[in-house]
Amino acid sequence: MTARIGVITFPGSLDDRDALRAARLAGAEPVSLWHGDHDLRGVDAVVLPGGFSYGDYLRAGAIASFAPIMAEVVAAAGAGLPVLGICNGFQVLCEAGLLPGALIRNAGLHFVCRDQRLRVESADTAWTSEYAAGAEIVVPVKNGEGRYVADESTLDQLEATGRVAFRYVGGNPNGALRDIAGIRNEAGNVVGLMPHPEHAIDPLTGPSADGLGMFVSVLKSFAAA
Amino acid sequence: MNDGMSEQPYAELGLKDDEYARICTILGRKPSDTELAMYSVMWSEHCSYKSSKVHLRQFGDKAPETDVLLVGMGENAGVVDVGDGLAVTFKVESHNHPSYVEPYQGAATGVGGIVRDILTMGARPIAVMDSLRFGEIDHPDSRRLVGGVVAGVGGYGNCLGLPNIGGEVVFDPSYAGNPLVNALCLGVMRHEQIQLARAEGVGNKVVLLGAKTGRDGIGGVSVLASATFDEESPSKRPSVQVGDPFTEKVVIECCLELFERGLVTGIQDLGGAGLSCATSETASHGGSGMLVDLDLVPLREPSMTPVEVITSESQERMLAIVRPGDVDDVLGVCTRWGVLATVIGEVTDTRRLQVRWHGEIVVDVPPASLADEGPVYDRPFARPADQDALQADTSAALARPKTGAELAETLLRLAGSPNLASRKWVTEQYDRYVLGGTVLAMPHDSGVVRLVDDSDRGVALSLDGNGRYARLDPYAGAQLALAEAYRNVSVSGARPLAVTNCLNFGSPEDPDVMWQFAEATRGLADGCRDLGVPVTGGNVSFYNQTGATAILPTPVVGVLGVLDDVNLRVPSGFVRAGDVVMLLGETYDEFDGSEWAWVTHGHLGGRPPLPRLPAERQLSNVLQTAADERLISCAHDLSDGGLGQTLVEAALVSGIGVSVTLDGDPFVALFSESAARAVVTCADADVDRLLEIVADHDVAVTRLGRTGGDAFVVTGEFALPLDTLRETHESTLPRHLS
Amino acid sequence: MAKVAVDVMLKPEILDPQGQAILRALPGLGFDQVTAVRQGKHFEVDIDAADAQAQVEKIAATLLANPVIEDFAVRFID
Amino acid sequence: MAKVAVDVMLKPEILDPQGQAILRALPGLGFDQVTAVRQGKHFEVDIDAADAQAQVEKIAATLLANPVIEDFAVRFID
Ligand SMILES: Nc1ncnc2c1ncn2[C@@H]1O[C@H](COP(=O)(O)OP(=O)(O)O)[C@@H](O)[C@H]1O
Ligand SMILES: [Mg+2]
Repeated sequence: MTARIGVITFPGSLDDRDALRAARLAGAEPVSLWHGDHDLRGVDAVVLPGGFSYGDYLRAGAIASFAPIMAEVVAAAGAGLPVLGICNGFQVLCEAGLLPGALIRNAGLHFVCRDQRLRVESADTAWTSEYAAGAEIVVPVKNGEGRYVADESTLDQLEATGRVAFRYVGGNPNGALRDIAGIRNEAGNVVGLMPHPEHAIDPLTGPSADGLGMFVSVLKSFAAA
Repeated sequence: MNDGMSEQPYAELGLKDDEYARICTILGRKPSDTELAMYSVMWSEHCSYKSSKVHLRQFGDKAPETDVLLVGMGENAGVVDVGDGLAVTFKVESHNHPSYVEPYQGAATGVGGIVRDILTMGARPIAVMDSLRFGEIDHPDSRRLVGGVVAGVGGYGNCLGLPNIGGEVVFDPSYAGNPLVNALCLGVMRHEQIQLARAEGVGNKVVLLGAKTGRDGIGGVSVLASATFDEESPSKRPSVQVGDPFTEKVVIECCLELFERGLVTGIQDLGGAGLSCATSETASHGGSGMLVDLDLVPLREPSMTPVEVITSESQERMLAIVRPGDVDDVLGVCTRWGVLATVIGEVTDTRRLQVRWHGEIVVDVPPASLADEGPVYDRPFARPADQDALQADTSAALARPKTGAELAETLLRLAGSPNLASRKWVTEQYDRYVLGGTVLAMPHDSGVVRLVDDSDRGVALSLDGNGRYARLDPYAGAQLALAEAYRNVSVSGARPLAVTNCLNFGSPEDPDVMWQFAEATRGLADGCRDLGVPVTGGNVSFYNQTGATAILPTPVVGVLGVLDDVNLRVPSGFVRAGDVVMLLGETYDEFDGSEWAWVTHGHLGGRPPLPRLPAERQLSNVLQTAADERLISCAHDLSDGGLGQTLVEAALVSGIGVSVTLDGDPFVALFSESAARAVVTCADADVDRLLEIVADHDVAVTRLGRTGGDAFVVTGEFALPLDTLRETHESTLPRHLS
Repeated sequence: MAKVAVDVMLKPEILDPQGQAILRALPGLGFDQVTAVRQGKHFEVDIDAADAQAQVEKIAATLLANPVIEDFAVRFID
Repeated sequence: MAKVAVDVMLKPEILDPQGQAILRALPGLGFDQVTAVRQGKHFEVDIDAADAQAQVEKIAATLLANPVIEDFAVRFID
């Protein structure tokens, strides 16, 4: 049976259709999920897509983290469901407390959209098993509030426990501490990152197809399970 | 009804004596205060096109035969058939004056406004572009204006989830007190999804969707964009409109769902003149009447007067016409999206637009008198007294670089000059990836997007203008802008189909400016006829002047082309070393109005390069055929800065150098701005077939050299390392604007 | 040295989308007695001048607030 | 009805590039006695509750500020 990957649409989500397309291209059945429902429709994995949920007013991801569906996401993540937060989705995961730290205004104060080199630091998560640890990939980054911050002890702990998932290489676009582009939870089922793997699934429309691996990874994790 | 027995303040509202008299004749009485306010905004230059109408007619009269136009000029935006049952709509519009007052919000609401125009046609907006002009880059106000405008364009477009796929940034002293902010939006729909702005069907309900109405931009269009902007008169300053892209995003999704489910019979966005415009236009075009109850309009501030409510330009609002039986479904869809929706009136058989306030009819007018029968002026125009002297002052006497070192120095200086330097500082602030359909965007010559997921069909778009050329000869200048956009679309491999334009000029009350306008429109209309691409819509912005000094006349032209298969798109940068580099088209000694004359001598005089429209068509045919046959690996048009700049840009895209050998005068070869030229690269194996195509179309071709290495080499003249070029090219904007 | 706070708010007649978004979110979080929210900026300025208040007023008017759409208030913290 | 102000500031240990940018711009405008600027958010909340202060404290802690990176202060305006 085809695995089902759900993508949540919040009001103001923008890259939801892109995430659905990436899931489909990877071989999954894409499923649209609605912020206002208390229902994950039995999907095998959930993506919180990029965008400006609620306009990113107040703080990026803050209002969305209280959406009805987030209660379900939090519970399911605790039970091991693979959850991926991309950009705004990463911000929502941090605001919801599923991942530590926060994402704040870029150090350069501008929105930055560029093709970004990343190093895969953790290849043993539900979303990164397709990559070799240390592999470099090129994926678009585009955000105005993408600077990852956390207090020193949290950062040290992330490093010590191998929970930095992706790091910027060849230039840090937003001043993120320790060049952190993405992190994971301890179990490895929850991953959040600022860059956009769903925009790197076809060299025709993106800088590479390097991002598809994240969606393929999660499919393989079901097969293995 | 208050029929105003006392003198009415029509002059303060911008109405002339005879215009006021006409209103009285139409109504058979004096207008009420509310009616007067409505006529004042609807008959303003901005809304009525009263000074430009007689000239704009040529776009229709001279339009080339075409069967691709599904909706022509006159609607919110034209609709073009691109095949496979798909249609696109696109339009460019100005938000110049508001952007000077509040750069961020002015630019942001400019994007918001044009996006609603596209949505109104029934289309899903899928991309935006922006054409920007400012004073000198080192002007003390530039950082505020450029920074604010770029952040505003990005802030709104990014939050709306529309990729920004191209545009322009130009610096010239004439725009210092009058920046130009022109925004374009592209939308896609299936043929059967076209919506029209009509109120039809007696008893149908009028539903206002989106943001609450506040005191934003009251009198904005009539006052701000329809008179010379004068910093000294703050009383003329209307309150600024603040954009709410989040609300616009949910309004878009909500409207698209309403269209999809067939729940609206007509729709119109609220832009300039707010409800005055939306109600009168839909009623007029539907040949019906309408009764609107202003008390039902949701307000941000309860104390608003009827005049304020009906002229407010609050953003993010749409007016939908809905069958009574569908009202509940419409409100349900709106609730799901969190969009406020209110029935505020209904379609009637009176053929009158009637507005009720506190139970009293305060407006009772024929809708067409507001929407379509405003005043029309054939304003006097005359060739400016200094035009001959300007044209006589050619660039012939300017000192030219002679040695290889001087040529290299000139090339470097141009590559780092404000108008030719890398736009990355700007374009990095725009999301070009969202929606996943962007095939080409900056730094390529045109933006290319795939239209829908299940088809490889795409469109290419370019937006170009050159105020200096237009100053020297507005007729030729408009054609050169058209030709450049046409060429940019062609180098990507697309077939040019249709045109939009934004005409930015000074005061129409100045005969010199009016002459520029008349010549530019004539040139553009003739050019579109000759290139076989119809104008589908556009926008006019007058009164762009500070005191008596007008901006350079600036027609900005957008050309849209279609690619049957986006996989065949041709990028503007070199893609591999070892390709043969060829120049298509003929080079003449044409330097008047050039970037070289401006950057190295501060000179503007003479006559611009000759528009060579037949040659543009042939060049375009060569490029399309070569793209279809997958012969060329890269194609880049030649425009500002000439061949030198084109090779620099093509090389820097992916850091592949180039070596060329130039025949004749290397200065002319490198820096002339002759039109109808492009550089292409191809593999050795494809050269013969390419030459055949070129010969078939009677286009001149010159073999220049090869790609490769890490420098820009001109045999016998100079070798410039790409690193040096990149540093020079990319540091200019950040240095001045960060 | 003085520490001066500057609060910059959109003028009352200007749309405040951020405040609106917060207001709409509150009932869902169980706060239903809030009738209005407006969001502005808060600056804290350390300044070493005898006429600190006057200087900060000027800074607020030139740089921190855009008088076309915003009002500001200046207040000593200590 | 009470009007309550909430000021939200980044914690002192978090870099505030907005404040830094303002600080850097000031000398050029002739203000050279400013030694530090920090930028935060200012909210004005109208609330119809007997325990207005307590409610707003809760709103600030739940929604207006993110405790991971921000501190807040609540104060009655009238
Ligand atoms: N304001 C802008 N917004 C978006 N893209 C822009 C803007 N200005 C320039 N660009 C993009 O930067 C690239 C270089 O611009 P330019 O040199 O003006 O192009 P050209 O000379 O080919 O018209 C193009 O891809 C253009 O679309
Ligand atoms: Mg070009």
